[in-house]
Amino acid sequence: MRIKLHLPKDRIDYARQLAKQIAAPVGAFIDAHSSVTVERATLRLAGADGANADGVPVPNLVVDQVKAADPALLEDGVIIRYINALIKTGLSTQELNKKIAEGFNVMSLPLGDRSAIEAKCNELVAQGLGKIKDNRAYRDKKLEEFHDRNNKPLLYLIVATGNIYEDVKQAKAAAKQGADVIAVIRTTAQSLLDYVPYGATTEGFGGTYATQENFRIMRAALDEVTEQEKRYIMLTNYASGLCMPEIAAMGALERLDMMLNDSMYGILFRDINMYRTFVDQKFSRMINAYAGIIINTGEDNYLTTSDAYEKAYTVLASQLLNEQFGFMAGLPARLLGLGHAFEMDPSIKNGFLYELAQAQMAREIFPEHPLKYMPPTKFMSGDIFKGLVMDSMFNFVSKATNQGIHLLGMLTEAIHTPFMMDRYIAVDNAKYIMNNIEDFYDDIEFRKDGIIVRRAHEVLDKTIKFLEEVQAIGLFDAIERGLFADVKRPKDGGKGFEGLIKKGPQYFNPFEKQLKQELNIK
Amino acid sequence: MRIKLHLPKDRIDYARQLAKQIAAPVGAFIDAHSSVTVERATLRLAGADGANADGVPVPNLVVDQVKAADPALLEDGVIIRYINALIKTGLSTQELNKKIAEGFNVMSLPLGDRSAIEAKCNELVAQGLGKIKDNRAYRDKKLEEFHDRNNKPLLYLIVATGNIYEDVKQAKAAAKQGADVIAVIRTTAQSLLDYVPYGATTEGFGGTYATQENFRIMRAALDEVTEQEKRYIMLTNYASGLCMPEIAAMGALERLDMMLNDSMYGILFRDINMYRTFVDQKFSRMINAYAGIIINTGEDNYLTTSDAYEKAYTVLASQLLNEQFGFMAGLPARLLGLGHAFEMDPSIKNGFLYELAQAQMAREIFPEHPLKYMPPTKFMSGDIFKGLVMDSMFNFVSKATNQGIHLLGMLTEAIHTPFMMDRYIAVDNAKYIMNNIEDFYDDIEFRKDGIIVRRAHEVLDKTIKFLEEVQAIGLFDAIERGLFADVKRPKDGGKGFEGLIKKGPQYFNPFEKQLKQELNIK
Amino acid sequence: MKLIRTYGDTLDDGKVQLSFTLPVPDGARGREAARKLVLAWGFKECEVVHSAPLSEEFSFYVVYGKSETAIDFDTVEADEIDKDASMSMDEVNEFIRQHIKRKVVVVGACTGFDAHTVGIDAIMNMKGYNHHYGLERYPEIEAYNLGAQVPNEKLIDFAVKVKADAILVSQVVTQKDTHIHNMTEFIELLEAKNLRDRFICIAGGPRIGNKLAVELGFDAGFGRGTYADDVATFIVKKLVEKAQAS
Amino acid sequence: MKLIRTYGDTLDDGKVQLSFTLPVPDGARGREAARKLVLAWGFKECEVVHSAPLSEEFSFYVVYGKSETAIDFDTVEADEIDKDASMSMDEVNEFIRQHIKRKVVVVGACTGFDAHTVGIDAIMNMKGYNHHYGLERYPEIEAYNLGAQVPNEKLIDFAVKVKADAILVSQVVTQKDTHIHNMTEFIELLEAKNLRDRFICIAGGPRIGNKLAVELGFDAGFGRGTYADDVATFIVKKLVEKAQAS
Ligand code: B12
Ligand code: B12
Ligand SMILES: Cc1ncc(COP(=O)(O)O)c(C=O)c1O
Ligand SMILES: Cc1ncc(COP(=O)(O)O)c(C=O)c1O
Repeated sequence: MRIKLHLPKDRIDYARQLAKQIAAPVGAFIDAHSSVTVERATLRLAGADGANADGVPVPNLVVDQVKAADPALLEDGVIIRYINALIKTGLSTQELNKKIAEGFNVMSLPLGDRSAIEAKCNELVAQGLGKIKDNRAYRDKKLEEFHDRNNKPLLYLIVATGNIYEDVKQAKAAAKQGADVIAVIRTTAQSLLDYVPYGATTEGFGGTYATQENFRIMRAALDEVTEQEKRYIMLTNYASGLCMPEIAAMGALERLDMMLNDSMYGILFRDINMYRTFVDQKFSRMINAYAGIIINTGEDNYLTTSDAYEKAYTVLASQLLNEQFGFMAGLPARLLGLGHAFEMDPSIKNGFLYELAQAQMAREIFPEHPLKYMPPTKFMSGDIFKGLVMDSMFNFVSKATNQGIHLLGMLTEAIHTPFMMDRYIAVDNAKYIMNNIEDFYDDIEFRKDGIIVRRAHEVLDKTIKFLEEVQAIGLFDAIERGLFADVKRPKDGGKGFEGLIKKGPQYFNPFEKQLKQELNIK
Repeated sequence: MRIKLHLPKDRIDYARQLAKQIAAPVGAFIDAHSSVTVERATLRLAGADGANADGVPVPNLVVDQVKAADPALLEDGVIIRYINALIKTGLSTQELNKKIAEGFNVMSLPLGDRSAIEAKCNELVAQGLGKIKDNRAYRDKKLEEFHDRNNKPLLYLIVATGNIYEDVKQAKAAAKQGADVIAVIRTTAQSLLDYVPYGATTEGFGGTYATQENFRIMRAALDEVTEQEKRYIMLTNYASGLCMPEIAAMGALERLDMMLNDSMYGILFRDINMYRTFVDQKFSRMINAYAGIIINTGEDNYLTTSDAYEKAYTVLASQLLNEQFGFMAGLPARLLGLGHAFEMDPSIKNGFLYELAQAQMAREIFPEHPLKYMPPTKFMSGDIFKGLVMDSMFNFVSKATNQGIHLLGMLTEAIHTPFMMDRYIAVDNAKYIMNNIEDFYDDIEFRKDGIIVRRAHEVLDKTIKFLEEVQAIGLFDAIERGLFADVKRPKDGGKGFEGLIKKGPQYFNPFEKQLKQELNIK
Repeated sequence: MKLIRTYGDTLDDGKVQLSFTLPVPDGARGREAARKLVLAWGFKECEVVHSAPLSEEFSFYVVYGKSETAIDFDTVEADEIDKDASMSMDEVNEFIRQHIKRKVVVVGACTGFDAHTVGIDAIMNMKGYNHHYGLERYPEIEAYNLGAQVPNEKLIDFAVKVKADAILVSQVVTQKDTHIHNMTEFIELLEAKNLRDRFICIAGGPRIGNKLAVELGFDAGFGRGTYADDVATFIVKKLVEKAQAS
Repeated sequence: MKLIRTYGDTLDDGKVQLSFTLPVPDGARGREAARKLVLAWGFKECEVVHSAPLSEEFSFYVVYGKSETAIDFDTVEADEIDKDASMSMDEVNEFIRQHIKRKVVVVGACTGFDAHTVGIDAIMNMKGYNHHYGLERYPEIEAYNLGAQVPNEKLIDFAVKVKADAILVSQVVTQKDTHIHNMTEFIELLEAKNLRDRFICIAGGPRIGNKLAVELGFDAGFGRGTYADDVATFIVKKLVEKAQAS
């Protein structure tokens, strides 16, 4: 990394320290809680899968059965009941899943011998986490084998047809055109479902359902292209919304490589309860960390609703918080794909310089992180020609500041989800520019007292001020008072609050335990 | 100007010195010669205009009459015969023009009293040059009045419908969209006509005939927009080809503001005789200088036929020669719009850095010159989207190196002469980028030993080597041996050689004399 | 009668730029297919200036066509609520005071699963958009913005509760025609409850045209570049019209 | 039968992007005119996603349309000389040695007022283009490149003089159909002199299609991306074909 902005190291350290202090009390709260989706994610890791005739997934059925028997039982964790049923029925997980889907109630069996359950559970932990470890090893092997074949930054393209089979066609074409990362955009509003749909799906609006089967189908398709193109093609989805940890688990099992995952996005932009979100994000991140999955945080969202110039500091503040929550969940810097976005009003004089300043600032403050840079969206219009040029400036800034993950802008951003040709045009644009300015990053310097340097210093200062304010009142209260993204979220309001679980003294979750141990979480 | 490349001043001085040494002997040749078009230009300045029924212009008729009477008489200059006829017939220039067009032969009158002729001629000199001076004053007044309203660099757009009235529509629209300069592209092959067509024209291929009436029509249209937009809109045409000085004269009379005009373009790219070209270019430049017209030299042409990376030094060499020939004709630096072009193969790694290096180099070597920067043309293809992005990079480099005159690239460059919408897209692209990187030039620096800096040094070195070679053998021989643009031009080959005139001891041309005097030419 | 055609650089030259994808491999046959298709649309000439493979089965084309098709501009009627005629915020308030003489109640939401609130906020929130204040800032208007992902049912119930004069429905996502389904359901629900006449119903969003909205049973539709002034003007004028009609 | 339609992101969704200028002021009526025009071309749906003024009298539109028009891909025949079948330089020379047994003479020029020599140079000069040597480098071919702005008359005279087997005509400028006039004149001149059958006549240039060239009386036309190999292959095969026919 080249230092160009001369940001004072002590100020950066101080900002980081503030973020750590803000996150700490939240961490204590998290450790005392679980949630319905954390329990379901645990079940999934253990092998619970399938759905009943109404489409209610087996993990939901199990949690609902426990809750129906006695809500207080949730505090012990739900996995114990599933393991108990496995032992008592002598069935395989698959057989048991089928039986549950057909109506069998795990609570109909009395709880058996604790040590037998623990032993069985350890077996499943070894199996579940073993599979994830294998996935990770496979990915590492392929990355090693096709080392140096990916673009720098990684070119990230979305598919969003709503139909997994159509998505596959688009994704393969995109990968062949040069994409390194394919993100299957999720259907509108899936984030608010408190379950994960089951099976292959062909009906979605503005995106495709995130289901384990869909993950599998796309993974297989991309593995095919990986071999053809001799370039490991990464797959991305959303460990976000009310089922954050479950999707993380599914992604870990199906070898996804990246996940959209943010510690506060759900609270601020989806009105999901804050306690629930903080609990869920930690478990989901532990899974991601273990699976070697890079998370992509959602700072770009701050800028779609507020001004990118005025509110640049909210991005940096959020990055610092996401980093701390990431560290707390065992994610190393190299899996922290912190987000930011090129969303400045294109009519601003010197807007390019400010974008350059902010992107370079992120680069210098997060030197090892595979920063994820989002393209212009808000100021894209029906003028596709203007839009294409804006995208070219975005491509420029990204390469010129050595970003890690580059989400390609679409000239039709304001019109429709991408057509196949839109993606081609986008890749072509990026490849041309990035090759054409290959060593620009190393070749240019910023004037010491110039606009770019001053802008970065200013944003850092504002961020520190903001974090000081948050630190003073505490994160929960800060969110409640609307300090983030101009929205106020009451502590006990929002979706999914009822799914929060206070862990009891007997809380049983060997998956969590094992993850913490292997990830070296205190 | 900001120094970023640290080019050694003594090397730059040396290169300039070489160019001066190369130009000097050519200057001596020039001063001993005139040409049929120099004579016709002189006639035009004196008021000769109109054409006969076959479309042969009056200035051509007069020169032909003298030549037909006795070719040896040309060495005395032709203007003397026109003035003689004026005096003898007692007609006004207009009346005489009409008479000549109808068949009257100026040689039918015996040469009268020399001193009367001189007096009459001085009267016409005062009138002709006076008109030009007035034009210049008018332009200066408007530039002053609408000072600060033009773009920086000036945005230069072409119109090329072939029909002057259609051109006017396009030009007005272009000016309203933001153009500062309108160039009316000349019809294919006009450069090889040894006369200038007369009157308003509506039929041209790939461009519109350069005629004095067309100049007048367009000038009036642009003056209208100038007032509406409160931005002085400049008009450009081609003082180039076999009628170089005549078009300069017409442009000076009709208040054009820029002229494509190169000391060697005609030789190399149009196979016009070298002696003729050197003689013509000087007289045309004296007129341009007097009229305050910025010349645009044609270095971009070197790169449409040879490689922009390999042959970058030919551009610098030509700029230095054009500069010297310009100085010799009384053009100050601020009227020397030396050309260069963004023509690097877009697939070259770091191509952008090389373009930046070369453009910045031109800026630093020619600090006061309104450099004219040409857009990508050769590597434009039917892929208009890719082309638009290439144009955006061109716009970037131009603003980032503070160029003077920016010829807008068209996304349809490889397809057709510009549509009205193509121009709109081009202006929009340039305005967005140039505003967005407004102070980039001042804000960034290049790494001392970086790719950009090294590239500029390398090009300067190669240029010097090349100029040394040319200087050693002399310019005429160098051209004959194919040192420039890979084409060999025999000294007495090429078009228009027969129109070269060796001045006799009695050579009479008070226009030339007056121009030299006012322009302070030795 | 004023016949107009597309224009490249000469009147009636009919030039048009097109780009599209075909589900065939790139190559000479693909380019010829592209040309044939463009001619099938009635273009008189067609030049395929670029083609490129998008994958083994798909290819991309850039084409310039020449069309002789003309339409009579004199018969073209704007399919947009005339925004030039919009009153300013102050004029609207004055109009209400003069002609309606009570507060006008407006309820709005982004309905269905649509979570794009920026558009409806631009119309309703205090702050407004592009220096045009939103309806909340109008002293004579009582505005309720229910936000994102509001079910049609809930929106209607709320409108009934606050005795709304007008309901604003925002729809941004149009993939798979979800906006049409949502808007249709909204009107059908109103009709089922016999409430359609109680409200002025207005739809809006970047892909919503007036014609479409009216076809689906709304009183008007507003597309991109709409400001609160435009909507307010429409509402108050329509209210007076309705009052006069009844 | 394989019916194909344009493709956006789903088979047969028929999506097409268009942009064009209309000679009317920008505004709601202009946008509606644009929509009507696109529908008049047979598109089923049309969204005007952008409009902008180009001047007071002209306006610019970006449009997405949806077309149901299909063509049968199985009936589409490529309108291009098949370059895949082209022999390499060595193969061509070998072919000449085997089948023609004398040097083949080729004359080329950029005709009329056209001065774009880069294209014909790419085909003829030693150096060639994109790592494909030009005809001058072929030992079995005698190539004469007359350069720019050569009158048709002069080109033909020269071809007669050197007993050319093939004449190559390059045409780059197409404005006002000047290439068509030039090419037509060339063939008419040959016919007037009763020389048409003496030569293989080939036209080329970025906007020249095979179909067009053949229609105008040439033996073939070559567009962008042509190499000397392609032209040489065509010439030598055609020569053998002509020899056999006579
Ligand atoms: C910002 C944004 C988001 C934000 C929304 C934040 C928020 N709180 O609103 C976030 C990031 C959350 C988001 C998410 C998604 N988005 Co989004 N988003 C955009 C974006 C970039 C800008 C929209 C915007 O804010 N425009 C600015 C406002 C002011 O303009 P407007 O909405 O047109 O409103 C004006 C007029 O239309 C009118 N108007 C609007 N509503 C109304 C109502 C009435 C009554 C009236 C009178 C007028 C009116 O007045 C307004 C002011 O002039 C667009 C792309 C773009 N550049 O347009 C994509 C876009 C709209 N999103 C899209 C999609 C697909 C999604 C997702 C579904 C993707 C996914 N699967 O995750 C999600 C899901 C959201 C959901 N559940 O609906 C697509 C829609 C494609 C389509 N045509 O169907 C777009 C076009 C991007 C794309 N090309 O794919 N998005
Ligand atoms: C370089 C260039 C010039 C150079 C030419 C230098 C030279 N010595 O050739 C200069 C600067 C002199 C020039 C001038 C003009 N140009 Co010019 N020029 C171009 C440019 C940028 C590139 C052309 C080129 O070299 N292409 C590369 C070669 C290798 O490709 P190619 O020609 O297509 O050739 C290939 C094939 O087509 C084929 N081929 C070509 N000929 C033949 C012949 C045969 C027999 C065969 C088998 C194959 C074949 O094989 C070649 C190799 O694959 C184009 C824009 C563009 N990017 O295409 C404009 C362009 C061609 N020019 C144009 C115009 C209008 C002009 C002028 C008339 C402008 C003016 N009024 O001053 C002048 C006048 C020239 C004249 N009298 O003809 C227009 C033509 C518009 C039209 N469709 O009518 C273009 C498209 C630019 C534009 N958008 O306005 N030009
Ligand atoms: C972290 C995160 N999660 C999810 C989403 C997608 O939206 P939704 O909540 O509708 O799935 C985004 C979009 O930017 C995001 O950044
Ligand atoms: C100096 C000069 N003259 C003239 C021209 C135009 O070409 P023609 O010679 O055909 O007028 C150019 C084109 O680039 C040029 O640079």
